[in-house]
Amino acid sequence: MELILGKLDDLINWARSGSIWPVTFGLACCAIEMMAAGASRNDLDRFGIIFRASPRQADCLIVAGTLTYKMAPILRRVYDQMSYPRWVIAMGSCACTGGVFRTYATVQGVDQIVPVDIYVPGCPPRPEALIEGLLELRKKIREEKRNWGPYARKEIKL
Amino acid sequence: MLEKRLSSNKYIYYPQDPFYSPLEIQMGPQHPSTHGVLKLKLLLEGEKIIDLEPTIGFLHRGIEKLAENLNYAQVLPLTDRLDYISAMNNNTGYALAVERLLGIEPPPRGKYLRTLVCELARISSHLLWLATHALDIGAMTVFLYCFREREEILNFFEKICGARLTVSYPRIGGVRLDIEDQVLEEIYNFIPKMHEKIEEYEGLLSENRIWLDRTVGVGVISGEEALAYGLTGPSLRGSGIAYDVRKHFPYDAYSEVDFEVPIGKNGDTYDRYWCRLQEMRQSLKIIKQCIENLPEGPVSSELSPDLDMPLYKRAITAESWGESAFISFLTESAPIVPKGELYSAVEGAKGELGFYIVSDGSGRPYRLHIRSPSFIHISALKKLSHNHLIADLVAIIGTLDIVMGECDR
Amino acid sequence: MGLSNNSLLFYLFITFAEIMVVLGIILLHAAYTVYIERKVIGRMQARLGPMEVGPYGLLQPLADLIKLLFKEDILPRDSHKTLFQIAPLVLLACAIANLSVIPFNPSFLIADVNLGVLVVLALASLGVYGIILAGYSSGSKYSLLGGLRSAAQVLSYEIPLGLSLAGVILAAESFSLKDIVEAQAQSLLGVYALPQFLGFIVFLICAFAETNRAPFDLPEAESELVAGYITEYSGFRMGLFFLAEYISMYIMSLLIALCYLGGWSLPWWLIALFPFLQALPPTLVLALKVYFFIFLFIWVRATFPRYRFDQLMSMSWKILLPLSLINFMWVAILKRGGL
Amino acid sequence: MMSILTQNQLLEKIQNIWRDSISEIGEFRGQTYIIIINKHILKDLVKFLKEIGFNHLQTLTAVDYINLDKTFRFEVVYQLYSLFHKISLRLRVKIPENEPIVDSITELFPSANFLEREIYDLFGIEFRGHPNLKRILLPESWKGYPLRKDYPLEPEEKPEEFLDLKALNERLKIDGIK
Amino acid sequence: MKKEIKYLLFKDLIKGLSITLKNFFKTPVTVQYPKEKVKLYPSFRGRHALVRDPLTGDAKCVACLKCQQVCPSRCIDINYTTDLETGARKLISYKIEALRCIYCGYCEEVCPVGAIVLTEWFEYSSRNKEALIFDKEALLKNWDEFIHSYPEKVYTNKYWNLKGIPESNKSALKREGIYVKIKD
Repeated sequence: MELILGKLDDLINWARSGSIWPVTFGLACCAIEMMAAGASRNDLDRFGIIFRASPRQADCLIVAGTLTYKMAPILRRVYDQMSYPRWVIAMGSCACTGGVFRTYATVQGVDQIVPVDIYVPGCPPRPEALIEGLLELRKKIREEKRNWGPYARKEIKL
Repeated sequence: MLEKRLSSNKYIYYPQDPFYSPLEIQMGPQHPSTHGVLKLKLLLEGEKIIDLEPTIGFLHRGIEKLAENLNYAQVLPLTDRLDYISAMNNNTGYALAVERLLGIEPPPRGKYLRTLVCELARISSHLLWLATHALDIGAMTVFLYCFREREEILNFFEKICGARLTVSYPRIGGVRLDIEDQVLEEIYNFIPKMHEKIEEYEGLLSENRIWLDRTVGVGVISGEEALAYGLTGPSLRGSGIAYDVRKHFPYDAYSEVDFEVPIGKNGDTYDRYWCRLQEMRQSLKIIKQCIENLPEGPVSSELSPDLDMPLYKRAITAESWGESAFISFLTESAPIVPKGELYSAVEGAKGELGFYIVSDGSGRPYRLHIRSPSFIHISALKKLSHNHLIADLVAIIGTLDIVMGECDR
Repeated sequence: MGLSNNSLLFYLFITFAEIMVVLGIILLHAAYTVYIERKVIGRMQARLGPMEVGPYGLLQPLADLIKLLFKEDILPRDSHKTLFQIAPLVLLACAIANLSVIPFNPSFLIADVNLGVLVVLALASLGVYGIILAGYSSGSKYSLLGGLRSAAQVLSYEIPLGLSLAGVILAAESFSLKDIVEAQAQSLLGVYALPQFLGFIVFLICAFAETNRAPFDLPEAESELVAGYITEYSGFRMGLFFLAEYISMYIMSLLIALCYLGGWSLPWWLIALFPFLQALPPTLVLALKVYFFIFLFIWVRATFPRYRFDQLMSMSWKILLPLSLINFMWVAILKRGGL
Repeated sequence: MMSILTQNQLLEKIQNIWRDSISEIGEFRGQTYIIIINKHILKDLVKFLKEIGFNHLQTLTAVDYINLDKTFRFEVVYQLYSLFHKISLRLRVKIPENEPIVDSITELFPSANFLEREIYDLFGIEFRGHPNLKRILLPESWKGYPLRKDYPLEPEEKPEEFLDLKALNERLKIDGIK
Repeated sequence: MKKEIKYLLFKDLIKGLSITLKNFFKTPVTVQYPKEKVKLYPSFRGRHALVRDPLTGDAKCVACLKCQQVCPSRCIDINYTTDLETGARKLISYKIEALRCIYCGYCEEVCPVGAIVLTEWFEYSSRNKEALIFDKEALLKNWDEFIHSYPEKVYTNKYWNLKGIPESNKSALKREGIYVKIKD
């Protein structure tokens, strides 16, 4: 039994890791490198990664750029709109810690408001670094267990 | 009147039709075609826009306040993050402002190199504009073609200074380091290739009937109005006014190179598109001249204080991290910054990029104001998109070439 | 009694088997068209397309499918729950039902109705309900706009589409697709695309619009309406929309191939030029024609910008409709002349 | 058509009309500035300048001189340029702390619309006659004016909305919900 | 008239289609990143490292704090002790918060002895934040990792010895040029 479930785990994780659809959530400079990662030279499509405009259809949220207090509720809303299972990549210094912008307006790290899976350093990280982060996410997805789909989401009680 | 209606969130129903109510749509900040984090509140009648209110500030990072707490050299990397698509222009603009404040001037080689990289950055910025503009209108292939060439320019940047976007290459008093001859040669060989590629984009778009249908007569603004609304750069020149900071207030090597300022006629989206394409050609021309006439010598002024700006003890409000750093190290030999204030502008890729610096004589700017073209262009959005359809709005946002990092600062 | 019962059972079994075969083939095709599209567009854009999932990315559609199956199916709070759930099924059912009247070779046809063309047209209009329902029930303004756009678009392109097909029907004197192909093979030029060139072009443009493909992909125009009527859909229901889109792409290609390019038959002059072509099996001939049009769909998507909504409508009513009428009259004249 | 003015002619003209309201006409690094103490003349002056051909408002900003100038805390700066005369001119309007109000020039230069809102947002200087004066860069619920010198770079208190989100995130993290 | 004929013949559309078709048969420009290594140009500003002095085996840093001062994002934290007799400083800890860094390269530029370097290494994304706060040991390890695959015998960084900058603007060591000998 364990063996079969394990195999099923492998299959689902393989499928998930093979088609990570990030939502286009470009905020600042890193968004340009994110676009460059999707463009001809680096071509995220090779890994089955295509950008979806609607968060409902996305698996992964790449926070690319500085998050400000004004934008924070929107980030959380986009994250809440995403369907389960979902992952978050914090791309670049600003998203990870706030970077150089230690000011009144900037959130010091997106992990304060959404759980972050992968931190990609760089300012901005070059497209290959983002790809490396996505591959790291792929590894992480493949290590998951019994995280099956539609019914695995726990009810959020507020 | 209309603004009141928007802010009160209650529609005034037209008396003649009791069932009439315009549709209100929040477009953005997370929307694929708002170029970042612009939010537009639209009031639609069918698909026609009857009112529009832009909300900005989602990327307001407080650069101006932060600059007051850093010294002149440390502000330079912040300017990279303004208009992150053409960071070279921002760096140059800021460096130029501080140079004018200090009364120093870079050596000729430094000037030429700055001009060279600025024009490369302008091309890369226009390529990104064309890419996103075409993608908004639905031509997805142009997007990828433009990025293909942009990658090459970014490679040049990487070879020159080791970073792709946030370069910090132009410095107060010149540039950071000299360029290698091999890289110069590569850039020189890139010029004819780039000309060919521009032809390719034109082949895909300029004559295409769908492109013409989508851009001609969309977002028309006359020259006088454009000036009053503060449009600058290619957005203004599309309306037929040849205002270019490179010609009106020449800086760096622009007075020594020969180039034309392309202007449009009708002031619509197509003319602005045409102007930018021509500008790319002109930029290539400038680059060619810069490489051919590049003088020898140092690239940075000897008087340049650069990283050895006098540092005074800074007030620390952050956590204790790095507190020991601020034991002050005063370099006695560094030139003293004069008191005064000045406004200095450069022709950024988007328009006139100005820096207003107030100096109180210390090593830090007392006040740094950045006149960002995108910020002012957004205020013209309402005027441009009145009575157009949503699809046109997307084209108009594209044609203004907005970068939110610069807009919100 | 027993005999007739048996034959009925046998008939049902055969039909069921046929349906399964057709469905299987078409679903597989539709899934792999996504892959082909990504590959072809990738090459046109100087990149590679899927490479890493399976050899040359061949398992990509499978991975997408499994992932979507195990994804959460969100019911938005503001949506009309029932309609929201059935909308993709309506669209998909309408798309698949089309296949029942389409002949794949001279002998294989699930339901040989003699009004085949009309069934296809009717089902295509019915499919709009799926889109409108999806747009309306989502409770999102973007979806609503997408749904409305799509409804208006499909309805107004239905008319030139039907009218240009009327030319074909007039020339073949039959509503059955099988008869059209046969009549076409015996006609003077072997294909209707040549004498009815105008109708062919109109039909082609309408086919792009009917399937909501670029340059008429307004309902899901990413840069304007996020994802149009599928904005609020997640998980497998979104996959169903995709499937329906690609199946309808196949159906349109099949229709063009059958009605204008002679279906599984090749024109006599082509065979006269290249006699070896006669050896090709009929299904393959049809498939090649269909693949050409699929390629065209993808090619056009990679090349052209998107039309604006009002331009799209005016094109339908002001250009395509008169043209299809002219075509119809032209066919009538030809028919009168005995050609 | 008007004849092209030189800078001196222009300054003379201005001085003749508004002699009392102008405290200083100076130059720094080749840039001319006019310091105005009587803020009420501003709109007339800008109107006059626009009529004689200053058609490009390069920038509009404010400075907080709390450390340097005790009587007039703020200064609103107008940088104008004439494409016709090819002269640029800077107007520096002194504004006291107790009455941070100045006339809006949005009617004359629509481009001032956002710039004035920005100053209102970051400095708290009000513009009389502005069509839509509200915060632009910061959220509407923001307290304080960040670019004033007495506003810290990193204030201790964070916006309430953000704190709510943070608390929510913490809670979900404890529950193990992603 | 000519224009209209062109319009009716779909010449513009055919031109566009031919361009995309032409590109269909060209080789793609894609670099298959994890399989093919990307070519990084010298002095790319990537992961931080402290140069291990081949003579002493320790960091070259002299705790002058210049990097800490000049860092715009204040991501460097240095602790040191001063020898009371000689006045020489000794490094106790050196910490860089890599996620705070903006990779401007000021630190390597300002360092008088060429002790800190931003290596050409960009693959270091992590699942937790703590792993990306580099202390002295981690920074020295970064250097070892980087230099292990470095092809040449002598390492020098563009920013240690800025080309084209007037000599008077450089520190004494930098005028002579700083390099690290890796292999014999």
